[in-house]
Amino acid sequence: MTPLLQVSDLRVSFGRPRREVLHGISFSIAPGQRVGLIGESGSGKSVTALAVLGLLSETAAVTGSIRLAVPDGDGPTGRQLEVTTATEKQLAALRGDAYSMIFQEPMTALDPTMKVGRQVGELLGLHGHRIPGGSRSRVLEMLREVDLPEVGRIADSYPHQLSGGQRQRVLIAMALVNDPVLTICDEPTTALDVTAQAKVLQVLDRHFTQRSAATLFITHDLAVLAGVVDVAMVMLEGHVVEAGPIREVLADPWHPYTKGLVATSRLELARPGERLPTVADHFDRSIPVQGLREVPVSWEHRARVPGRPGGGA
Amino acid sequence: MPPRVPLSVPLRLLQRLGVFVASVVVASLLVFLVASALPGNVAQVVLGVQATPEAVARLEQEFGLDRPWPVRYGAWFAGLLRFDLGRSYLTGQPVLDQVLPRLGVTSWLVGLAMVLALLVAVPLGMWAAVRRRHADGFLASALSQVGLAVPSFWLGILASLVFAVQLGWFPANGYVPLSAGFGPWARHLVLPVVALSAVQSAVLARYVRSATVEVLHEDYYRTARAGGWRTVQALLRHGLRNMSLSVVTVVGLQLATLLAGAIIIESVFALPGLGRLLLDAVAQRDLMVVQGVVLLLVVAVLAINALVDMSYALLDPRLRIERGQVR
Amino acid sequence: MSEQPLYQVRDVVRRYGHAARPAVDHVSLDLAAGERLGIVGESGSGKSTLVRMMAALDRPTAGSIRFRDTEISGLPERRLGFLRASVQMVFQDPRSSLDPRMTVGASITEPLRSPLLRRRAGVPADTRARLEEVMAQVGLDPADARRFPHEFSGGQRQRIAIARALAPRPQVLVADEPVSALDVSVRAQVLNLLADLVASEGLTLVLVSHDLAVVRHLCDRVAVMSSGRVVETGTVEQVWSAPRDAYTRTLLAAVPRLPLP
Amino acid sequence: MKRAALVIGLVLVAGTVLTALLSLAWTPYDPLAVVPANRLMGPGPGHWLGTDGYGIDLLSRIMVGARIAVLVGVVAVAIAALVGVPLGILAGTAAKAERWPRLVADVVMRGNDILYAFPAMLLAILLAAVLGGSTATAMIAIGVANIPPFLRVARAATLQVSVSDFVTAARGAGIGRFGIAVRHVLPNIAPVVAVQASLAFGMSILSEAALSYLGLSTPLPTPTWGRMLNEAQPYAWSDPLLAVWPGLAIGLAVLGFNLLGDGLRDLLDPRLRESVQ
Repeated sequence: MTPLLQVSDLRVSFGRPRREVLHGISFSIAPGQRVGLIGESGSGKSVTALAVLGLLSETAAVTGSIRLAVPDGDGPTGRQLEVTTATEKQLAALRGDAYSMIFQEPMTALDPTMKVGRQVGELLGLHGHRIPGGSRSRVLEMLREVDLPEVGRIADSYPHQLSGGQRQRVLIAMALVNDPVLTICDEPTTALDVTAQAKVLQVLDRHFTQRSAATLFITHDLAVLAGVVDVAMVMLEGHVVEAGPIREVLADPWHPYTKGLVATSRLELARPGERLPTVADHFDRSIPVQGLREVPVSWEHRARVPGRPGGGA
Repeated sequence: MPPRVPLSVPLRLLQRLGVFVASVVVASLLVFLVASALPGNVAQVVLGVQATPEAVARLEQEFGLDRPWPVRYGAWFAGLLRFDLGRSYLTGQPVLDQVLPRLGVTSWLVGLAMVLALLVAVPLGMWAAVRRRHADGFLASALSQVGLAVPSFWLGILASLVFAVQLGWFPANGYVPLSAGFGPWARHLVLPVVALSAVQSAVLARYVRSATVEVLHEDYYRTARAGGWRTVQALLRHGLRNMSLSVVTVVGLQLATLLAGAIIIESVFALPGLGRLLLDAVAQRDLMVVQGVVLLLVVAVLAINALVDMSYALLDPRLRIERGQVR
Repeated sequence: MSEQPLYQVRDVVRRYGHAARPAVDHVSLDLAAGERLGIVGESGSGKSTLVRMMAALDRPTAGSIRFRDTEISGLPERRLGFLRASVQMVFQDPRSSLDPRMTVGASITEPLRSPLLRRRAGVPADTRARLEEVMAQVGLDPADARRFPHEFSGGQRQRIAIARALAPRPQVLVADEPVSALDVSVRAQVLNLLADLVASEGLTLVLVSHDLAVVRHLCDRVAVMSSGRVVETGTVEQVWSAPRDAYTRTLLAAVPRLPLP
Repeated sequence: MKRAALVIGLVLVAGTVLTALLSLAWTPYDPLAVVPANRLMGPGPGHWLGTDGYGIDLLSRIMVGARIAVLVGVVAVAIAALVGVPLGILAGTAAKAERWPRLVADVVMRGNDILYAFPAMLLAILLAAVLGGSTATAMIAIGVANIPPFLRVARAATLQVSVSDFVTAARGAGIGRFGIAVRHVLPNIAPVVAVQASLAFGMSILSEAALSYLGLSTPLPTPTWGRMLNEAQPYAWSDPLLAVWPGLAIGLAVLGFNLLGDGLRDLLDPRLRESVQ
């Protein structure tokens, strides 16, 4: 099957003199596949996310190739769009429709002067989807789908009247309202409290499962990733240093950085008073990072992590 | 969701109205103190150094200038409440009688210049922001940068040099009221309005540009683009209303400088407006006229700014709620 | 805790402006010298406001906070020297808690040079020697004292902030979410550092966190806060293994954990 | 491109200031000496920019005009900054306080809003009506009229700094309000104040030119750029260049200060710097 997203040798650099922040990464995402991207701040994971939908600022120089499959109303067409050379018009037609994105900061990501219901609804009209029963009913349905209470009142609220967790769920509703085949989630829960985070993760997981939708899920928190994705890439200083099924990565990390990350994420395993395991125990930062040249272009679509509801596509 | 107490819009408007009234009182006191209470004898200033003591005494008597300043201020302010700006020390004529016929000229000049400036500045500033990394956007920025550095009266002089003196398209000076016909009226106003608005458009265009650049960096703009709006669509749909808040503030604040500019442009084009009246009064040391006209202009600016603030309550939903969590 | 506690917090309320409900709502707790207390809750639970009031960086609307038997809630700034010398705070985000235009050395020694703390018994007088000492203690090169915060990584900046808190030899360290703004990869290092310092300096610790696993590691006792109130207190092990309050259980369940190996 | 603007700005500003300084020691001709035989000479080798209606060398007059422009600018910006910045810091630090400090801050800001309604032109007209036009009137009027933007900028920057944890940390370290204002707030708002000063300097040159055009500033016989424009108007038909030179001088000087201010802002704006990362 044609992958939805095919990235090869992607390099991004900024500034003058040029400073490369992404050093040639390659991966692909198949329909229904859930791919995680983990890394610390400055590792290049957000740059990757923005590059995929062509949302990097004009100052970024992008080389390599990013191909998005172009579906029509009925499904795949076999056509692909090269993002690095596409026009704004071509990209805009895919964004928010077949491909959508959720960002980290819910407090500022909504237009403060527009009621949230309208912000969700205008994306329906934008991509020309005719909704039986009108867009208002679809908006309310969508808000219900992300587990918001009193959807009528929320739809008529301005963003500042909602809590952070509620705003993030509105943003998720916006991202999912056109039933995308792939959603890029860039640290969608980092700014949220743990209970709001749990809710958001539950909503996302349910949606991906019900719709057999794919995701590229970006986070710095290994524990969050473990519950959401099938396969994962570990990024470090603009390189992918490890990739594979999430269970295998967690059970048997190969790269020293990943080993450290897994060890330090199991805070609750250390006995109180005992020294906590750190990344530095496993990984020496002074050694130059070597990236994987090629992440397996077709990851085996593996069975899901045990204990999670639903089945794969 | 934490419960919030919505503050009624009328209450907010009333509060702003109170601030406006207080501001007018303070401003009038300020004007009065500078014009009439600075050390020195008002009658002496008005009549000049050669005036005989008898003449000075007569003037003081006639206008009650021998009273202490708080009393004089009280009398003046009481008059203001009845739309009485006082009487000229020189002619004894009510100041208002001199103001009224000139109000139209200045109002047209300032109003039209502001409208023209907005019509030029908003598209120019947005263009300069969106295309800021391209040659044309840079050119638009450079243009407003140059416009900002040019004195409006110099532009007026050059414009009358070229379009009035050399080409003869428009009259170089003078004014005809609108009642004398639209054509002549407009022909007399074209050059002054253009000269006055040119600098103003440059100022506004720069604000619009930076407000637009700010929107381009906002998360909600990125959200809109990720939702499938194209650059310009996202800007118009989600940026314009957010920008309008800061731009409207600037328009209010710029009004004061626009009035100052109008005074000088009236002088360049010999328009019989308030500026002309003011400068003539300064030349003749007619303090009551100066005091009255200055206060009139200041109150106009304060009033417009009060209206701008009140319009916020309608433009920005965050202000309709008391102490929302948004900064 | 048979002795008089170090801190006595009684019925403290903090209300901001016309907010519908107080940020801190009738909270009472004791803290004994040498005790390590964790305060757990989500944003808006009032946990930060509470510790800021304990550090006299905010004032209660009502109620009493006594430190060593002195009521601190009504004291003017100039009479708080005894508290400032004894209680020091580490903030969440070292990008914000260090002045970008001040050298690291100047930031760390700021408490030593302040008019309130200078020449107070127990506060080190030799500024330079103390600077080198605390920088070494937190694992920084004293030669870096002349550099500026932006030249350091997030983890290093938090070490600088910890060094500043240690400088006046305080008895109590208040740490408000000290690792939640840091990358996961350096969190454990900073937590280990805090644990070592608390042990070696015999500090009394107040640690604020949203993650009970973090608190469990550094504290003996924990208070769980929600909507401005303390909903559960107890020893860490007891709350960790058998939470009584429904909210505590929700909170514990909500923190994602890696599947066991 | 941004650097280029900054460099051009610096060059123009340096040019203006150096010309003003040079005019104290040397001008090609006496800027006041009327030489009827030389009136209205066009630009040429003897008089680079030509002469005016009195036969006075224009270049010399423009050089002396630069002196007045710079002098008024320096004094006006100093007045505006010395009043506006401390009040702005006060209003900014007290804005989040309760009870009376908050009240003081509110009063300061209301007063500032009122002052916004008094442009330099109106203040100068008021002062000139009472005291007569002079360089001092212009300096005071322009200085006072420029207080509000300084106050506003300083307050906004202070507000931003005061919510930083490092200010709270300083309190926790036992530093008082005044110490915090001097040690933490001032250094952190200095860059925005510098930017504002540069822009205000440009504005004050424009205002001075307008005032002296109207005869409300430096009295005769000292040449100023504004007065030169006024004197050039009767010759607009026959000798338009007379009106071009002083206008160019004003334009270039103001452009210089504006470019310098913008360049500084771009250089100092942390968001522009960090957007690369």
